[in-house]
Amino acid sequence: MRLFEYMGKQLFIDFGIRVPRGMVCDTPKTAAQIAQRLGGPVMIKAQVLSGKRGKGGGIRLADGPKESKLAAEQLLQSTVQGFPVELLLIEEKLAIEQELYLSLIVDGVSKKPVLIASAQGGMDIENVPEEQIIRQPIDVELGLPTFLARDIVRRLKIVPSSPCGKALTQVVTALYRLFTAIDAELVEINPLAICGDTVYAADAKITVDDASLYRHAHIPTVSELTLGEQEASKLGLSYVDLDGEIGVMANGAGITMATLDMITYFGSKPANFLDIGGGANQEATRKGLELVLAKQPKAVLVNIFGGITRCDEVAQAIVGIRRQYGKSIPMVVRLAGTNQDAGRAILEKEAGIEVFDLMQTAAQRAVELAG
Amino acid sequence: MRLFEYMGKQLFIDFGIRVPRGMVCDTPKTAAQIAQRLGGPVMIKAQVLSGKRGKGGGIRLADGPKESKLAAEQLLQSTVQGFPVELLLIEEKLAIEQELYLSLIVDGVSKKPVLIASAQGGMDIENVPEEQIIRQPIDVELGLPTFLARDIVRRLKIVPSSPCGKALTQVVTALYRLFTAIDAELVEINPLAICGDTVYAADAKITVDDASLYRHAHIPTVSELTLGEQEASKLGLSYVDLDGEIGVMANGAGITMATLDMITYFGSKPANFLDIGGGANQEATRKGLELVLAKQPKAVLVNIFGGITRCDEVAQAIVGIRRQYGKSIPMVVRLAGTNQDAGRAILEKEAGIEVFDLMQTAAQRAVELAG
Amino acid sequence: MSILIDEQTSVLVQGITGNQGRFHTQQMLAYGTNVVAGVTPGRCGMEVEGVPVFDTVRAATEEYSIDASVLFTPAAAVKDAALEAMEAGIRTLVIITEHVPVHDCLEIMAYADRIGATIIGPNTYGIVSPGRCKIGIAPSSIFFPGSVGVVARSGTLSYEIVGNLTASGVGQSTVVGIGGDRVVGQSFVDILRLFEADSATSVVVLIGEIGGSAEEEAAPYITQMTKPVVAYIAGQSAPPGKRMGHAGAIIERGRGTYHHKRRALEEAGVRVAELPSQVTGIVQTELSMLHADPFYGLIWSFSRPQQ
Amino acid sequence: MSILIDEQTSVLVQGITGNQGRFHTQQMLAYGTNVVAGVTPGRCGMEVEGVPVFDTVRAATEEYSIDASVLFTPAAAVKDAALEAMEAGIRTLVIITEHVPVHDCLEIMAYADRIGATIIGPNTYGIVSPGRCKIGIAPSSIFFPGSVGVVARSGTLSYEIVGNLTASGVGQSTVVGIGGDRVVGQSFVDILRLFEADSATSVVVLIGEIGGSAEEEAAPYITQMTKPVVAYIAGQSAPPGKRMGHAGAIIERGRGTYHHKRRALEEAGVRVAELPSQVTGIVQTELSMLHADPFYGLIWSFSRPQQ
Repeated sequence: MRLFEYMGKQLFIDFGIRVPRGMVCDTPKTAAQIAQRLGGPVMIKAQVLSGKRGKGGGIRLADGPKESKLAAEQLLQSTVQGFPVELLLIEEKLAIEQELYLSLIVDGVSKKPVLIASAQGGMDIENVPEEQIIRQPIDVELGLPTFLARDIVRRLKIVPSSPCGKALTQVVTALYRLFTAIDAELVEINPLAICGDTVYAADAKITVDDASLYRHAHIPTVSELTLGEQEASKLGLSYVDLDGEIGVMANGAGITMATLDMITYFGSKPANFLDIGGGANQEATRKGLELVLAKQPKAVLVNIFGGITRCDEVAQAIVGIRRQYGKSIPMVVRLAGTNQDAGRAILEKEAGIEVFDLMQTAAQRAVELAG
Repeated sequence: MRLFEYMGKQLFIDFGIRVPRGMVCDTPKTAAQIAQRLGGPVMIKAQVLSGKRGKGGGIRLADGPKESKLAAEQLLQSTVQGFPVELLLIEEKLAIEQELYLSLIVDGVSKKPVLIASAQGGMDIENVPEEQIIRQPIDVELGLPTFLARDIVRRLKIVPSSPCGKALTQVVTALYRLFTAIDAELVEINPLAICGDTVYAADAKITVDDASLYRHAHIPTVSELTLGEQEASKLGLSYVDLDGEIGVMANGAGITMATLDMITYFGSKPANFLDIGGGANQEATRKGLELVLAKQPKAVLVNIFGGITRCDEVAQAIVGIRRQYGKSIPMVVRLAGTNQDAGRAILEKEAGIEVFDLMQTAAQRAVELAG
Repeated sequence: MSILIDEQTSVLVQGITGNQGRFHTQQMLAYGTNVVAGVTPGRCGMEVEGVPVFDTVRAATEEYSIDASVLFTPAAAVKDAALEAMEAGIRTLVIITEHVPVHDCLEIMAYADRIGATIIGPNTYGIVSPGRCKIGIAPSSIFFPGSVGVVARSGTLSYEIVGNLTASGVGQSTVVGIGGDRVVGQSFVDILRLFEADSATSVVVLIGEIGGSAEEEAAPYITQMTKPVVAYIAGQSAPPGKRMGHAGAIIERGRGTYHHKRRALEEAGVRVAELPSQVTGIVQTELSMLHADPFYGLIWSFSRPQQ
Repeated sequence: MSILIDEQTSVLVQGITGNQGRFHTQQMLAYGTNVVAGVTPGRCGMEVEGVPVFDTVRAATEEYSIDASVLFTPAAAVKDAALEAMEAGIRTLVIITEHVPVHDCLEIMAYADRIGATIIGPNTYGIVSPGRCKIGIAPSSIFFPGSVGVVARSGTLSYEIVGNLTASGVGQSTVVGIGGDRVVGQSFVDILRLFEADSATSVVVLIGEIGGSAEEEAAPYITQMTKPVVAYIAGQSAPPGKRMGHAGAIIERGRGTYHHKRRALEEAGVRVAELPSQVTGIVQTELSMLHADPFYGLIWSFSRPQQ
């Protein structure tokens, strides 16, 4: 789950990392009031989850309340990289001397957190030359002790015992504490702004591990899902909207992707897909299928390899749907694995739906019907 | 630093370990009031640092306010194992079904904390048969996770998932958290009392590592030192009162002990000793020597092997003392190591004190003079 | 022969009294797996399908010698259960549970590395050595003994491809699901190394997917292997940046794309199938070439020439 | 030859700019120790006695290959400094600092065990290999090269006994202070093992004291040694339960008493001196017996017969 900048900055404050003075608002009038209170020039930052917010026009500089009001008005009516702007963060403009990059991510290859830092911040870290990027794997049993933070500061070419170096050392250790405390997959500060002896997190990008949310009741919920995706999520399923012709239901991420690949291979495109995972019951499957049909695809391809999932339950769900929606949208079903014969019998006898043994022939048939 | 029972119990409460309801007091009248408020029979427990408090008569059972007042009166006028009773803890009497033993200590051999537990608590753990004692070394990088606590409960022959087993599991993990949080050398609950489904720490014995006290400002200070020992401690020296004839000053624990051994070997006994450690300055040394002399020993033996400690500084301190106190108490000095010739010159010329090269001859001379 | 497990492997089931634990214990026993004990705190004294249940892992290891443990434990308790198994001396763990918090996985893996334990998963269907031993939740019927080693991230896609192999008479030496999460115990390389050393395996199938860089990391090792590797990578047409249910399937930073993975594997001499249904045919070709290759089995120290 | 250190050993001084660090760096250099670098955060670019100072250990190891580090760091910073040295790859640490919190020591030792580092101390005077290398704070003048290995808990008592040995013309191969705290990196056994394997050592002096059980733990190993061990144990007349300045000198639970230790060592074939001044005489006897023993040096695999 990704957090908005202002939420991330609140967490930074909680862990002792300095951020610019500022407040959030959702009207131009309040924007002006905040700018008044902050005094001087301010940054007006659209609170959207897009990665390229600056390039997308989501950040404005304004000099005083009047300009702030105008900029806020414009931003609140705009979209940034497709995201409508609903909330703004108004912040004091910092007198930045140097912009650094600092992040911690969970790395699957080393099976460790990795700290990434660079003396060249403020731009996409992908574009910084490899030799100017510090990558420090963290031993979780040791954590990120002061000595390591100090050495990272040194490698950033800042004297660790200078006032600024000390502040930076504290930011590094605090960021690791935050990273572990909130079960983050990513915490990123870019730019980490040096202003004299003080260091500010000028931006905040945080992704919290969804699987850990049950133990972080205090972290606000941010949903990036469309309505259909949200509904599927409530049922414990994954649904994704796409823009082709064939609706897809399958079980498991790998086979779902392979199904999309097959449809593409045979010349069509998926309209959406629903991954019912392992062990979804008949009722959830039926409701999921409703989501797939709601997009009015030209055909639906159901591809089930039953392990925990039982083919007869899937068949019952399809029969239920067919009764409800009629035959307007053609359905192609492939069943294999647990109770496949019972499933086939139900579908062929009760709904007259042809059942395929092989994924490939089913996909070919679906493309034919949608064509 | 050892803590009084009531202090330990306060820490237990802070870490979620249940203790009997109770309060401390220092007058019989308040004791009666507390007993009144608790209702029913109460335990009146002298707050002294003796290990054998029960056997020493420091714990009384009283039935109601009147009896409590009487018992408190008696206890407050008594001593337990030599410790005068100044404070009492009045507690509800528990209906105990089983008494367990549970402790965590720092073990120098394994270089790990070791958890010690036994289903036979309430008595000296030394007297419990070895095979009924559980010793579990703790991997500090892993800590004491729930699974380990649960297994310890099982080995205590209590079902870990029973209400009482769950309560015990929590006590075990909480005790480890407390142990590390306060830098304890020892935390001991004996008895750990099972009363139905509830588990109470019926006693609390805690020793906090002296070297860590700088980071535990919230832990109350308890001093077990005599006045002389306290004064030495303020100077950064160790002083111990004994009951023989010869006052001893040396530098370093090992050589101090060896000096006492020599005095004993040659037939006398030390009156006290002062260990000036490494690098004590002239002023501290002089003040320490005053403590040694204050006991009016029959002779004083100074044994210095100078490393960081400089023999000339020690000699100056002795000369100062000799000027102040005169020659009433004979002094025997052995100097070796850093600046030994300068030290010898000062003592022989300025104070006419004979200086020995060897520890053994100096000790023999001191015993002679005291005899 | 097989890798990781065989008919001797004695297995503990953690979380044996839950629905999944109970059902799959029965399935594993039916497959012939040597399930000797189970653990569910508070269920000591019970039996599940004749398997005795203990309160703690140590209680089980005091009575039985245990080689491997399979975890059906709820996600929030997996870290404690995995550490418990390792602390009690068990050196192979199969963690079936999905949605285990990733920081818990980091701790599990750090401890496993320290003491030298092998973790399969989390979020895996487990390991199957056809005809010998099954640890996990894979449907028993699709497997058949043979000489093809299979390693995969995804479960149902494994079933799909293994089912095709079996339907065409191509048996498997061992099938390993390394797990679908971002942080899992074994990499493709770790398992490939075992297959390379396993005398019963002659061809290896690697089933990858977009996201992460596990496939790219495997490529340099594959160039050193003597055995042919056939791959399928799912997600060629997946929308970039969309969540695919697996955290690992989020495309990150250019690396992890289908084409990047495919190129890396092909450059290492791997034949990559376009569709899952093509894997069997390629494997059959490789198998027939092996039997025609007069040097096969003799020149272990040389890398296999690219096809 | 010597144990742990020799003239090749390159040494880092952590806390080099403090009073103690500065003074003993000068003393170590004067002794011939190969001190190559120092660390004090914030003092990068300085020099102490010609030795360059760095901000962090890694900054020093980037420029110099470093074998051992000696710590004069304040007690509250020792944990961080010791972990820093080990994390940077240094595998021998001598921690001079006293009053290091014992839980910090537990963490230092756990990490050292995990990565295979050797910790001497804390609360030690260090290691001296006479004529070759001195790491620590021992007074240089009392040492003389020879064949007697010395291992001790206490500092000044070591100086006393080593001073006596030297005064009588009995030189030392290496002198090691394991440290006076309850939790130290090396036990008597660890050091005895090194002396047993060291060709330059022919007799070992063990200087123990009451409290703890380090001497008792050493006894079983001594029975397996081929080299004679001579011991002195301080504290025969110390008051029980009184604090002696060393936490280790608090008598606990019957174990750790003078008589317990003495009996354990004597039963292992150790000759225990009554007084420190008697150690030299016993060592001289042992040395002369060695030269008269026709089997010495030949029967390494048999334990030495008791005297």
